[in-house]
Amino acid sequence: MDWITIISTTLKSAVGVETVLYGLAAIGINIHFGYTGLLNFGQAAFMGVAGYGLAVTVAVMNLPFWLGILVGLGAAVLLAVLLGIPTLQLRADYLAIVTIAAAEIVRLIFRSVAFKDVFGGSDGQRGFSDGFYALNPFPEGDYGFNLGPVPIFFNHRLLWVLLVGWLLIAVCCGIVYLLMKSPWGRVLKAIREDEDAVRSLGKNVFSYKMQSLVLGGVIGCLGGFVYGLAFASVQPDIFGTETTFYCYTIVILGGAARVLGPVIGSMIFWVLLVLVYGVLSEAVAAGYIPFMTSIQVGPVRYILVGLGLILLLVFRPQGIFGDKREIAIDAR
Amino acid sequence: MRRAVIAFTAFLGGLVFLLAGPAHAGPAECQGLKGTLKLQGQPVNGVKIAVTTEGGQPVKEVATNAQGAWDVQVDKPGKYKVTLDVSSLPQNAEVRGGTNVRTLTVYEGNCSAVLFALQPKGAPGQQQNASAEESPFWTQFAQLTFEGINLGLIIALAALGLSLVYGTTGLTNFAHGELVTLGAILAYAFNVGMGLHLIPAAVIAVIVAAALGYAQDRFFWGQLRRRGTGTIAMMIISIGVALFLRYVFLLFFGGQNEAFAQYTAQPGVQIGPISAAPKNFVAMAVELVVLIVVGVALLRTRTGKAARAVADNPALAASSGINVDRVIRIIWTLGGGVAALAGVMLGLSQNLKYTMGQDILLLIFAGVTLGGLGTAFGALVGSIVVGLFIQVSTLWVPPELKSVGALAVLIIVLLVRPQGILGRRERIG
Amino acid sequence: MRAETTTSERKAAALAAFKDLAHDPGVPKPDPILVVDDVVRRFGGLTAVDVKHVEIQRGSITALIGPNGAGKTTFFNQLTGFDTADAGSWTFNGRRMNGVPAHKVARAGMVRTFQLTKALSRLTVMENMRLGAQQQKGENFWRALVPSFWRGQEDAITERAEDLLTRFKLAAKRDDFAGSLSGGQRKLLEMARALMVEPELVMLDEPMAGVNPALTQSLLGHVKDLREQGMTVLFVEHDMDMVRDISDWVVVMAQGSVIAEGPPDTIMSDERVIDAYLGAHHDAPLSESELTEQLQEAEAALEAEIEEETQK
Amino acid sequence: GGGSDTATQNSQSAAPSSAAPASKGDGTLTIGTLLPQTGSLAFLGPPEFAGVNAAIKEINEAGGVLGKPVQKFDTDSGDTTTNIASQSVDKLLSQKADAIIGAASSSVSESVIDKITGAGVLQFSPANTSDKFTTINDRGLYFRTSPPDKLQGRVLGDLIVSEGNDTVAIMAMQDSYGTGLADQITKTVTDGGGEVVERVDYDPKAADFSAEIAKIKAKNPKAIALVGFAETSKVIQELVKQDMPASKVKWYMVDGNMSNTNYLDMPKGTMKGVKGTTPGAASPDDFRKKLAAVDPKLEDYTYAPESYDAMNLIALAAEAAKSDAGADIAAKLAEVSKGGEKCTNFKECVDLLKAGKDIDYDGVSGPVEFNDAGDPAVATIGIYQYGDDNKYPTKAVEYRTGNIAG
Amino acid sequence: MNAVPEREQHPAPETETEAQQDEAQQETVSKQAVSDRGDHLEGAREAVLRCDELIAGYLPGVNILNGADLYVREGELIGIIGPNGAGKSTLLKAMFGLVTIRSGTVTLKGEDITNMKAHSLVSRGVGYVPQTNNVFPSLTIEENLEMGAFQVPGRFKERFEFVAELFPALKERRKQRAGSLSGGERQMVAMARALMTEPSVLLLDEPSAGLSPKLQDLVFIQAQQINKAGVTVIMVEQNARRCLQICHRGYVLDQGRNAYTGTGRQLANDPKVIELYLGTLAKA
Ligand SMILES: Nc1ncnc2c1ncn2[C@@H]1O[C@H](COP(=O)(O)OP(=O)(O)OP(=O)(O)O)[C@@H](O)[C@H]1O
Ligand SMILES: Nc1ncnc2c1ncn2[C@@H]1O[C@H](COP(=O)(O)OP(=O)(O)OP(=O)(O)O)[C@@H](O)[C@H]1O
Ligand SMILES: [Mg+2]
Ligand SMILES: [Mg+2]
Repeated sequence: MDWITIISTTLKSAVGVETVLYGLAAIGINIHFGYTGLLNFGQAAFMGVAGYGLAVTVAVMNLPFWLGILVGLGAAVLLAVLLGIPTLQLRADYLAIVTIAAAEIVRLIFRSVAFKDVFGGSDGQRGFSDGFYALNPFPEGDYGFNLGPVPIFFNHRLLWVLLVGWLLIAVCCGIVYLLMKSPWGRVLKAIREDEDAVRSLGKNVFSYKMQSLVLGGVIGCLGGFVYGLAFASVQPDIFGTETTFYCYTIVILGGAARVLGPVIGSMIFWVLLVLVYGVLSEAVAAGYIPFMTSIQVGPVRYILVGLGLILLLVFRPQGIFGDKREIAIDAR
Repeated sequence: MRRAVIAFTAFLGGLVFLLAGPAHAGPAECQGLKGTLKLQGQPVNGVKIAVTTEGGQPVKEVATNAQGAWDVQVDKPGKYKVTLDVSSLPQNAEVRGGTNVRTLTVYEGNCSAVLFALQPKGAPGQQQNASAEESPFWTQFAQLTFEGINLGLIIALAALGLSLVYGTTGLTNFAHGELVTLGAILAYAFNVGMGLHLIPAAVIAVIVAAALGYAQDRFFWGQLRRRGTGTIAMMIISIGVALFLRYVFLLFFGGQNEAFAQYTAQPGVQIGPISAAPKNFVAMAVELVVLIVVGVALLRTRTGKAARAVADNPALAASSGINVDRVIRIIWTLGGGVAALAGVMLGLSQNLKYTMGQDILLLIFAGVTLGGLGTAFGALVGSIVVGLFIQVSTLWVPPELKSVGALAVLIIVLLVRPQGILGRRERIG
Repeated sequence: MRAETTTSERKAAALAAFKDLAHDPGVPKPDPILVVDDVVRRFGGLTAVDVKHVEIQRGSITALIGPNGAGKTTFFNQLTGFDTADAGSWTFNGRRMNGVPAHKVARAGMVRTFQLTKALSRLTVMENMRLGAQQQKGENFWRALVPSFWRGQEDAITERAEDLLTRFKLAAKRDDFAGSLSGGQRKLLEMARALMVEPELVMLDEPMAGVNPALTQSLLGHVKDLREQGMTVLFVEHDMDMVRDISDWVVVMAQGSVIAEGPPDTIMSDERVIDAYLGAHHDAPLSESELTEQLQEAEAALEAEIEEETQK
Repeated sequence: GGGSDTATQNSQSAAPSSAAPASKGDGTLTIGTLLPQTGSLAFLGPPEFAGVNAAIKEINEAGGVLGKPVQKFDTDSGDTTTNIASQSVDKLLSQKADAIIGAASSSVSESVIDKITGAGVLQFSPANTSDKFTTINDRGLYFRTSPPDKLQGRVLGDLIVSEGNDTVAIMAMQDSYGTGLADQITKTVTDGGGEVVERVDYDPKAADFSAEIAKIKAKNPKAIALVGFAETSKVIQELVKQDMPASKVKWYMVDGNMSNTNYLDMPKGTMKGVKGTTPGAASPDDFRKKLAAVDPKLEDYTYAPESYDAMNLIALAAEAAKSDAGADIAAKLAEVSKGGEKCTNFKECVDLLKAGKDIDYDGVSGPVEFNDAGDPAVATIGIYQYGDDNKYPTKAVEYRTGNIAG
Repeated sequence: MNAVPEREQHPAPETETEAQQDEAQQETVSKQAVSDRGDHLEGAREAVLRCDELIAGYLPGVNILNGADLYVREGELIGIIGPNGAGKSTLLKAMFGLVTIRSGTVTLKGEDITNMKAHSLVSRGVGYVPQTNNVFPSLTIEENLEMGAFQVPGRFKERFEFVAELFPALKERRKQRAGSLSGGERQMVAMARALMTEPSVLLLDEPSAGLSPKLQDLVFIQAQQINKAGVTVIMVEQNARRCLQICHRGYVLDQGRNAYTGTGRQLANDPKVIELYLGTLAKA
């Protein structure tokens, strides 16, 4: 078995692009769900409108890269407002389904043949990331180091994406940290517990929910940018409900309403996915698991990841950073 | 009589080719344009056809032979114009659609077919003809309404199981779609794998799935409840379970579509404006009966009421002498069985695939929510609304976006009635 | 319109204001803070609230009593914007308040508590309290990002909260989650939190139900202090001892409408009120002699029983 | 067999490298596969893997490439709903893959093409159909043996017209494969004098297709072109249900849904007379036997020929370049695919190469001649017809060869 | 939560000033705990239901009950009073199997029922009215009561007539969903629900809270009458005076342990109990 490859890919995935982009989306969800109690199941749509906002502006309309970023951000804010105005009065579980529905609508429109000229149909758009890579300060080449025998190298493009991505994560975590220990964050948490009580204390619940939705949406949309830029393309299906589910999983894994929860959750999630796959496929290739073929590795990986998720949450229902006491309250 | 024989021979042409050796099956030696003229199935002889280049330079002029066929070979690939000489048509014939000119491309080493559809003179032109043949709006509407109810009932059945479990335990079970798939795959295993007829296979599948539902709660969810695992953690665990089950299915069932051994591609019958397969009616009847029986049972029977009591307040239910675990287990058993039945019905009406449950999960959730969370009849009403809107909305939106219609309706209804159609608002203070 | 008066004068002032009033439902008050007209709320066929006219005197403690299901809570819900009335209008400080959303009502200075408590479970008791404070600089998104903007205010709020918590015997629970409080403690928190708002009119929905009597007594002192600070208190309560002790005026509701108004003593001897609400037998608190009598009776009975049993 | 040989080879290989995969060769041709083991295209995985494996088996039996057996690492491409393809590519790159075969989905290929070609590795897709790849910046490292949809669409459209269908409906799966084919069919039919009275693009994941079929039925067409994958069996059920069986309305199918297994459950005669097109000149039968040798459970053969050809072409190009480096292979791919002595399998071709001859590999999926963009330029399309047993025979009714571009 | 006091004999302070109150309370508690233990063992011998040295809590590591003792003899009416957060409700829940007991035992008619599930206690004749969340909000009043009679469905009609007589308001509204009821109406439903089963031991957690004075009296009279009819009643009350008036014996609970025990009258007249727990308001 090629342990070096396994370890190297696993370590790289811990800081890789997927970790970054799911981490960002999960930070957004953490604000929505973890702190405010908004069951927003449409996070993928925020990522989507951002990615497509950028892509369409640059690739279809041939406008500059920075304008694309602004359009993407604007689209995320607009989506939050459009989604929020009618839905924020709904009870949590109803909100969940409405946001899922809205996100699916957004995805289906991106994907549809009718709008193929704009959004590119099921293949999406590409060719909008040059502006970003033009800013890359790293000359072409591979960067990294050897951890003992394990090589950990990224090429200049990836390194640039990762640098920006992790900076974004750091900034977002900093913002979340500052906000959540402020009175503003306190109002959010109170809304999570009981809106009516908060209303009776003179806080404009709707406005706070909206602020939360916009903030989380904008942070989520950064994930959409990272996706688009790292893969130099956007595709509709990545912005489906599956992505949102995974983000929730990540939030809960790390511990809801914890600043670093989503980041650690994302790392765990991707490490789990990559490690399990690496070990399995190598073991099968080496003939250690004679009853399995290499095609079966794919499904078995998910079976094991599913099991891993179950076990993690069975034995640590509050997530990695979560507070057991919080879980004990009102465990219904 | 002779013509019939010729037609028959032509019809069997394919078979001839099949029997012929590879020599016949080689690439056709042809580069040009060709076509066959027929009027009401009979070849038309002696019609003049002129081929020119795109620019108008004449290439060749031919007439159709006894079989109605003509062909023009050209030297260079490229665009050519084909004109049918209307005056050479038989008295009683005309070209459908009116235009007698076709412009098309000839590709290197290939012949392109040219079609001039003929029709008896005096018959309406093709354009009008087509719209005359088109079924009226209401026929389509009726068909789609029927399909909507058909789909809605399947969703409702699946939604019922979800709603029951959600109602009693507060678990948002993202693995419910997989329970639906499980039912279908179990039935498939008994049906195709073991050779039972579908009906007993389905019955056994539902029973086995119900037993598995019981076991799930007994050995898994129930244990988690006992440990005091919160509903949110359970929800994420259910995502894990969904992944687990889905890929177990992929491993053992494979990624392809399958169908049951019986009732596949059952020919439809026409009833008024609706065409439907007999199996649809049986399935709908079964679904409706199950839904109503379960719904009424929840409202009327002691266990049903106990289930609602447990949903409201498990601790108080226990204090009233209700064995909460038992009630939940009954609900899981029922939910598992009903979900499996939904899977069988879905497999019967469509096909089986390892993602079949996952693919309708969103619709299930939409149905449950639209009707009002946790109410049995709400799930029924909500699902049918969802089913109807999916189908009927295609009258106006492209079918690829048909879910958009349903989801948009969901959003709109919830805006007007935030508690769902049959849900009740909660009292404040 | 709030005149600056010295501490002891407040109660006297309130009593003086009520002195010459007629004891009719809907009687006009000299200086009403809240005026309600024709508020109606129906649930299906049930008319839960149908109040013709009521005024609440500024700077007084007014009790709202009435049998269960009389519509008191529903009435509160209408006034504070938590439910929409089918008809009617009301003014607070002369400002029309129909259709004003709940949070604006609270900001206007009219704060209510909930009968079925709404503790913010996964916030600590202290955070619950802090949340009550108004006009917090740190509740603005941008300022929240810079702690130095709101630190000072936060400290002041915390201090005030500590004070209240000590009074409400919750100081020891300061850093516990509110969700872990006992039923009575939640009531206390609910009330303390409402006081953090520093409202002009505080509306308490059965604040003392489930609170230990000894503590109730000390809290009543606090409520009286509130009046002395110029706050108006409107409260619903079924504990007649409390009503008698602190209220300056009592409004009685039954079946949705106000059926009587008056000072506590008068009201409690009102035939209709006794009938509908207080009960014929156990109207007033048992006098000392009655109490001993009853106790002796009970004891005798018990002893007899026990004897019987031991003999068996 | 060769299979187990490769396995043992694999375990010894993949020496740790101190840097990111170099684009220089190391003497061993290392192939990575990035094909769907999971996700919405999971059903395409088995035939594609089988195609590659069958080719590798033959190559190694014929002595390998550059004197060494070909090494192979399999990875999962998933689908676009999850992001695992990029992780898989990372793994392959760190295992020093010289060429990566995949992905099946155009969208997935698009998301990793930068990563693969940026590392100097050859990307070779057996199934991508999106026309974006023709113009994409691939550093000359992207190739495909994908089914030549333009030609296929033309042939099918022509077939439909030549059978006298003047009103045609198209039921196309909504992705680049389906819409691309549908566009081509529409164009050919319209040019040829027919009319496309209804075109429905459907979401393959839709819960059911009754509304789509109802829409088509409303237009009462003479022929229906079904463009899609395995979900076509659902569509057919719906067609039969809504009273448009093959005996009443002519159905035409494409390579994505021409299957000899999917429709067997249906009543006899359901598919009778249905015609469809599939690329490839050779009779699929012999090839299927080859596949059965590597995967006896294989039921579906979609894209197996393309995968097989992809593998053979890479191996031949490596031989021709005398190097296993991605860029070197890429430089020779067009050369071995056209212009020279024709040969149809690795052994034959490699012998010619060793004899110093220029070769023209003609594959199972067609003659495969690459143009400058790395797309195949010529193809052969076979037209098949279903019989009473819901199967189509191994011999085509007709074959058409042509330039894909026109 | 204060630290668990040592189980040592402390000299009781002779005089107390207001400022010393808290401290004094602490000391009295410890003292009482020890002296009570003997009484408890003495009295508990023929008890229907008894708890011995119960330790229980919700969160890991935090005990709410710190060795509470309680016994009730056949046909007795017991009152439990104490400050908010003393653990009264927790004690009832622990007896009834709704809170996990960490150590100590609960015995019902000689049978060890420690940590037994609530529903099996119901079938053993124990009834319980919780303090909060005491109705099924989405069920109608009638269905709520039906749930009360879950184990004896046959007798529903008869029992329903009985409780409807007690609380006529309920009969009128039998089809109304409990979730829309007022606080007091809910309390009635809760009480009525517990009366549906005719339990032999009835645990009431603040049954009078939120009720109008008239109905409060009714509740106390009813509790007394039920008790006279042979039902053993344990009642937690904040309306402490009324409670002590009708109960045979009373317990004062503080910080999860018995602070005082005695007959209702003894407690009601004990100056310390008055000062610390009863207040003087009602006496005036
Ligand atoms: N949402 C509702 N739907 C139907 N009836 C309701 C609703 N809310 C309140 N009611 C009814 O209106 C009446 C008044 O209720 P309200 O809660 O105002 O009473 P209350 O005076 O506060 O009583 P209590 O002293 O018991 O708290 C009650 O009979 C109640 O059942
Ligand atoms: N669910 C819970 N989780 C954690 N702690 C709890 C919980 N319920 C109660 N507590 C704690 O246990 C202690 C005792 O609570 P309990 O409800 O038994 O008090 P009580 O004596 O009934 O008070 P009250 O008279 O206010 O109802 C309190 O300090 C409370 O904080
Ligand atoms: Mg009330
Ligand atoms: Mg209590």
